[in-house]
Amino acid sequence: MKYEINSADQSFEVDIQIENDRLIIQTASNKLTLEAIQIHRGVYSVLLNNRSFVVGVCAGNDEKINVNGTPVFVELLDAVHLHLRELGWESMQETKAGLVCTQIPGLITRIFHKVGDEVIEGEPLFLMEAMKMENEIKAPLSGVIQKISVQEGQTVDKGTNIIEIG
Amino acid sequence: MKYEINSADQSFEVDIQIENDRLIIQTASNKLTLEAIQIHRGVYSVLLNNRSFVVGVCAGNDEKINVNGTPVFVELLDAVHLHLRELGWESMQETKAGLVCTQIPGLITRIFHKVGDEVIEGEPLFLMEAMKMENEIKAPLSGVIQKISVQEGQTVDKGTNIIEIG
Amino acid sequence: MFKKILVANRGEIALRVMRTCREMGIETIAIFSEADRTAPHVLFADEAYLIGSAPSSESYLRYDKILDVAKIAKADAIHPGYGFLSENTGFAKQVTEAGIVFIGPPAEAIKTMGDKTMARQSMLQTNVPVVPGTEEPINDIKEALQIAKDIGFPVLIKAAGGGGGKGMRIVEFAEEFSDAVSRAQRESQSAFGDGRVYIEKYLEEPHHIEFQILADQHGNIIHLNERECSIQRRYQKVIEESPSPFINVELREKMGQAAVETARSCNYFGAGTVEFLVDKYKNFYFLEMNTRLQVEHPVTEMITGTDLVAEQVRIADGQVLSIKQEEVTISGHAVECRIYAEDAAQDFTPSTGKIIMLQIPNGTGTRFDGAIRQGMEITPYYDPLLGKLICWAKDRDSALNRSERALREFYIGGIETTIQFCRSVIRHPVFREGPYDTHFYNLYKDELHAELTTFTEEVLMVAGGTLHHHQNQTKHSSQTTGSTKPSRSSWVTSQQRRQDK
Amino acid sequence: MFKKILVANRGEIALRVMRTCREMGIETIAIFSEADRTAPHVLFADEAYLIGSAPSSESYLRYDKILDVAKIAKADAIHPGYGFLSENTGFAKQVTEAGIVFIGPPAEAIKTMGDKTMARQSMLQTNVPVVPGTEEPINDIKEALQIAKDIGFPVLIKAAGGGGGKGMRIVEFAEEFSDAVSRAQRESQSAFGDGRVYIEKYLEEPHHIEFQILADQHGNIIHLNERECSIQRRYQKVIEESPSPFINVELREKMGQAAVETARSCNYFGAGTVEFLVDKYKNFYFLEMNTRLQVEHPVTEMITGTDLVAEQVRIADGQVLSIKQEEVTISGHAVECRIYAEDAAQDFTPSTGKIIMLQIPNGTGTRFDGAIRQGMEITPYYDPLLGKLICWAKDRDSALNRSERALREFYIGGIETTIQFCRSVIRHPVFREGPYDTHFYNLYKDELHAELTTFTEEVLMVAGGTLHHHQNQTKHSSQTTGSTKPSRSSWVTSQQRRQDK
Repeated sequence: MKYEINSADQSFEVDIQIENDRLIIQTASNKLTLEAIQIHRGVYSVLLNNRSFVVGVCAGNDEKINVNGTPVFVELLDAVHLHLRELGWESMQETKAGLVCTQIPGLITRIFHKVGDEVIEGEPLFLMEAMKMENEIKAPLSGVIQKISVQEGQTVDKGTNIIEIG
Repeated sequence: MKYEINSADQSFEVDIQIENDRLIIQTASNKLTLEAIQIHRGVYSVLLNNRSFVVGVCAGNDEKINVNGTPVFVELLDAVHLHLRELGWESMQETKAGLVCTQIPGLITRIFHKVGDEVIEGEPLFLMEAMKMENEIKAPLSGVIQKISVQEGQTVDKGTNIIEIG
Repeated sequence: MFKKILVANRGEIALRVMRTCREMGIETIAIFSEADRTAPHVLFADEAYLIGSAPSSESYLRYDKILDVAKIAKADAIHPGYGFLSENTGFAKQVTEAGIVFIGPPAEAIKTMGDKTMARQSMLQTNVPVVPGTEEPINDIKEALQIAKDIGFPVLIKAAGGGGGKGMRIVEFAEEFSDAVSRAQRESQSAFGDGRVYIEKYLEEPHHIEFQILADQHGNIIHLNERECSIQRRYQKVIEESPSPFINVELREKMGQAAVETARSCNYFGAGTVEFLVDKYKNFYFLEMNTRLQVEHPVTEMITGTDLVAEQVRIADGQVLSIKQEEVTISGHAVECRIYAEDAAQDFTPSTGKIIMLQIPNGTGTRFDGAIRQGMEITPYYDPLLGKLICWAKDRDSALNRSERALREFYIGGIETTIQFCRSVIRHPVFREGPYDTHFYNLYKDELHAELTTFTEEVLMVAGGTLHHHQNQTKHSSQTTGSTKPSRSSWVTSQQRRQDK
Repeated sequence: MFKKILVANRGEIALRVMRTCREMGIETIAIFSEADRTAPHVLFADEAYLIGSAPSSESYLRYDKILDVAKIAKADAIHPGYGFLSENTGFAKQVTEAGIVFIGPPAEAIKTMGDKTMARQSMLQTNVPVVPGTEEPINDIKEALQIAKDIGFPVLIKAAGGGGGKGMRIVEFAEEFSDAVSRAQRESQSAFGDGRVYIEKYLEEPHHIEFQILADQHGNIIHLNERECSIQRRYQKVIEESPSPFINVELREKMGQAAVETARSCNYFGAGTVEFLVDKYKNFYFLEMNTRLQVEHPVTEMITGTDLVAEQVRIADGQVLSIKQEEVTISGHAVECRIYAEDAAQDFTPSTGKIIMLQIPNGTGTRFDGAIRQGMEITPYYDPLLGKLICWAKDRDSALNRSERALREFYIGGIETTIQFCRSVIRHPVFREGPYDTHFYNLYKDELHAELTTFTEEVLMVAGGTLHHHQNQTKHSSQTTGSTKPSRSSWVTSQQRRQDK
């Protein structure tokens, strides 16, 4: 089956065949054998043409793969996703990038804006205290604030929606 | 509820009351509070009157408790078991002690006896090779060999019945 | 000698102190918050007492409760570790008044040296050179701005009540000054319960070099050489080493004497650290004195063969120092990498979650002072330091090779850590070369982070292939894992990440 | 320097060797059997190749397959570790003939010294004293019995083809002799693929003391002091230390020279160990020379600051020794405890199973050379050594205190280990005192084991209470654990255990 493997500015087209714990990966220039044996939930011992790796696939974040301790960002697009992308679905999703949510639990100590404010990319949006540190969260893109879902002084969980920029 | 805690030559009568993760243990001379929080399957962080312990309860062998890394043999008899013991059930079980089984998997390299042989306690019964070592297994008690369940050269799993002495 | 010591701390330093206590035959008492019931320091200790809820202000900073425990548990002495109450004069006094030994300097020395502005004032009476700056904490913001202008921007705003980069700000322009001061005050208040901050001249191309000292209660004071601490991000140390690749024998001698003089000036006893800034012409200035054990103390232990915690305990017990200045030598080279639960690629955002897999490096010359365990939850309540990897070898090059090997071997799955960031620093040619200064991180930030986000084709095939295999497996056995959530569109997150940069 | 090294071994020693290779910038190649697909040495290596099924004879001893891998993977050199093929002349020769460097002594030296009887014959030509015994492997059992009678019982039967106590028997009476010989031959055949055994005089109150030597290919030979290895059970070392508490400076000098002379007599190069027996009058006798790295090499590394594997690699590369004899010093004291998967209370029966929880000690002066991981299965196929805990400190007393602290901190749940047994030895007053001999274990066996089976009321309450809590919990949530087997009568096992004693 055909896939596209993407990371930062690199992209490869590959063909993957599965035989039990083995994958045969055909790239433009190379044929690779990958054997992945689970050693712990979500952690694999991988041999790629006899090269040895320990690879962790995180629970909530499948695109961030831990290879020998290094976090590697990778996306794996199958035929369906590739087709959706051709139909322009990707650009539709881009507006969603204006939704700022928390990466860790913490206390919202200050919010610098109100709904309707115009913000430029990189401008501070709010302050959050976590692990004894004050973290300044910046705008991921320029736009107008559509929604603010929390108040100053509120304790929030990981993944809470805070501000939406439209 | 009343229990008897036994180990080697020691024996205590205790009364145990449970309140969630806490046990109140009343001994003849003392009232103890034990709090046990599971930190891993079968492994507990225990505070006994503020004394701190890491305690492991083995899967297949509940009487062998690992306390701060030390294997502790203990038996805990509740009212039912105490009553059964009074009825003489314990002595009935003793005949079963003549059944010799393997503690680890390995290769039976030699059997010194045949059915009907008389053996004395401590006399070698058979040789087993495991982890590159030759292990000599001795008779747990004196008696006549009733049954031999394996042959020389046979590979056996842990817990296999080898010889029964009657 | 003491029979029982209460360690008024948590995390790796609590474990570090308890290890030495146990080796000395002294029983250890842990205190813990509700969030730390099964934390490693609780599991290690002989006794453990709950003292309050998760926030430090309700537990690890509550010295009334800690003193109560000390009395109930019949502790002979209290070791404060670093952070929390370690530089709190009030605590030290109350401990002593309760008839319990405080394992640290006399309260008077903490007061003088623990307070950065008083320390500066005190040092101006000695021959030890001091960095230009305010001598009082900032009260009037306008007056402070004038002083800052007189010194000349850039200036540093620093917390009077604590160290470790918390509450610290560098200000380049006058218009940013007042906002920076108020933020530093808030952060300092939250970290140390003391919102006072002061201003200092920002030296160019400075090296942060500190000296470990030991002083007994009989007037003997020695230094145990320097630690080079110039690799910092967010004004917080990440990698330290000893000896420093920047200074030479003569400078070591001069600075060591200055460190001893500093300690003598405040009638110090116990372990302490005198921090200096050294400019590119090898002029050095007194920066501050930390009247406690430092995070990075192990590099000194490795090259001198001493156990600094054991020395602290012996000094507190009234014993004479076990070594003389002339017996202190430098054997080999040691490097410490701090492993934080932080996402280096996301500007060191703290990372919380469960450690799903843990592999700690080991072998010759490889030490890890930490407090983590597989299956453990990293909570957002405390400092994100998971532990420190300290590697020793015969020379600097071998120690760096060993650090790189050990960092590669280190595997913490489930949360983000600074392991890879430390590797990038150690592989960097300028760091390898040696005499780097405190600007290292800002100068080479982009290169360091590029290494964290650029991968070979081989690594990408491994990542992509394993992801595919994993998705395939979980698809086929959906009842075994609880996380078979419907395949979330893979590229949304990926997009978001790109825009976060 | 080599670009790639194949490590022809498994377990802790494979990991130990690979760590140093990686620090030297050399790529590592692992080989593995079907039982070891996810073993730590496979996970650590840069490359890993399957070479056969679980039994060693089908994998780790198959040197044809290992050579094939070396060629395919383009290895420049092969490190054999200890055990397996490390003292196999045929393997060393074939490696060299294939144009690959064998990291070990020349085949001729392995042949002379690796074979215990040839070694004895060869040493009779030197000034080094030798223990009386047979000079040829036993062929004729009657003739051998006569020799044994001439030497005088008790005698030792030892394997000619390997060490580590395998195939070794002590025979006290003439009537037990022939049976003991045949059992030793079988065990030796199974362990080393070589069934030859020989006889040796059994010295009274002997100390087993060995010297580490290093020799380059340019005729330089040095020794790195002794290791005291008298704590043995089943003729196998359990705890080793350096320096020895028994010998003094003069004896060290004399024995060190004898060790160097031994190495010179067979044109040795590489790392090697010359083993001696020292009687209570401090007479010493050559016992054997091990032409490879020893299990207990780390204690030497700790007190001398050398990396013996790095030295092996440099020597194999043709380099000159990096240190001279006069630069070799003794700094502090080091103790090694071997952690075996064995049930000490059941006469050291090997223990297999899954490691359900693992906590490896760490901190100042604490090193663990092992190859284990939480969740890993310990199989019955290989040596039960899980790893070695090595503790260093300034003096012997501190090193023992540190060992005791670290052993207490060590937690391996799910299998039986020798952790507690090592603790009992280290706490024993005779061991603490110092000059113990090889009879230590047999003399104090009962005391050591009593400590393993006698518990305080507090510990019994903890054990009983937690057991109760656990049973209660699993009863209430039977679907979460798979092991809610009907409560097996608690006292049957307990009975059996008592009768097993």
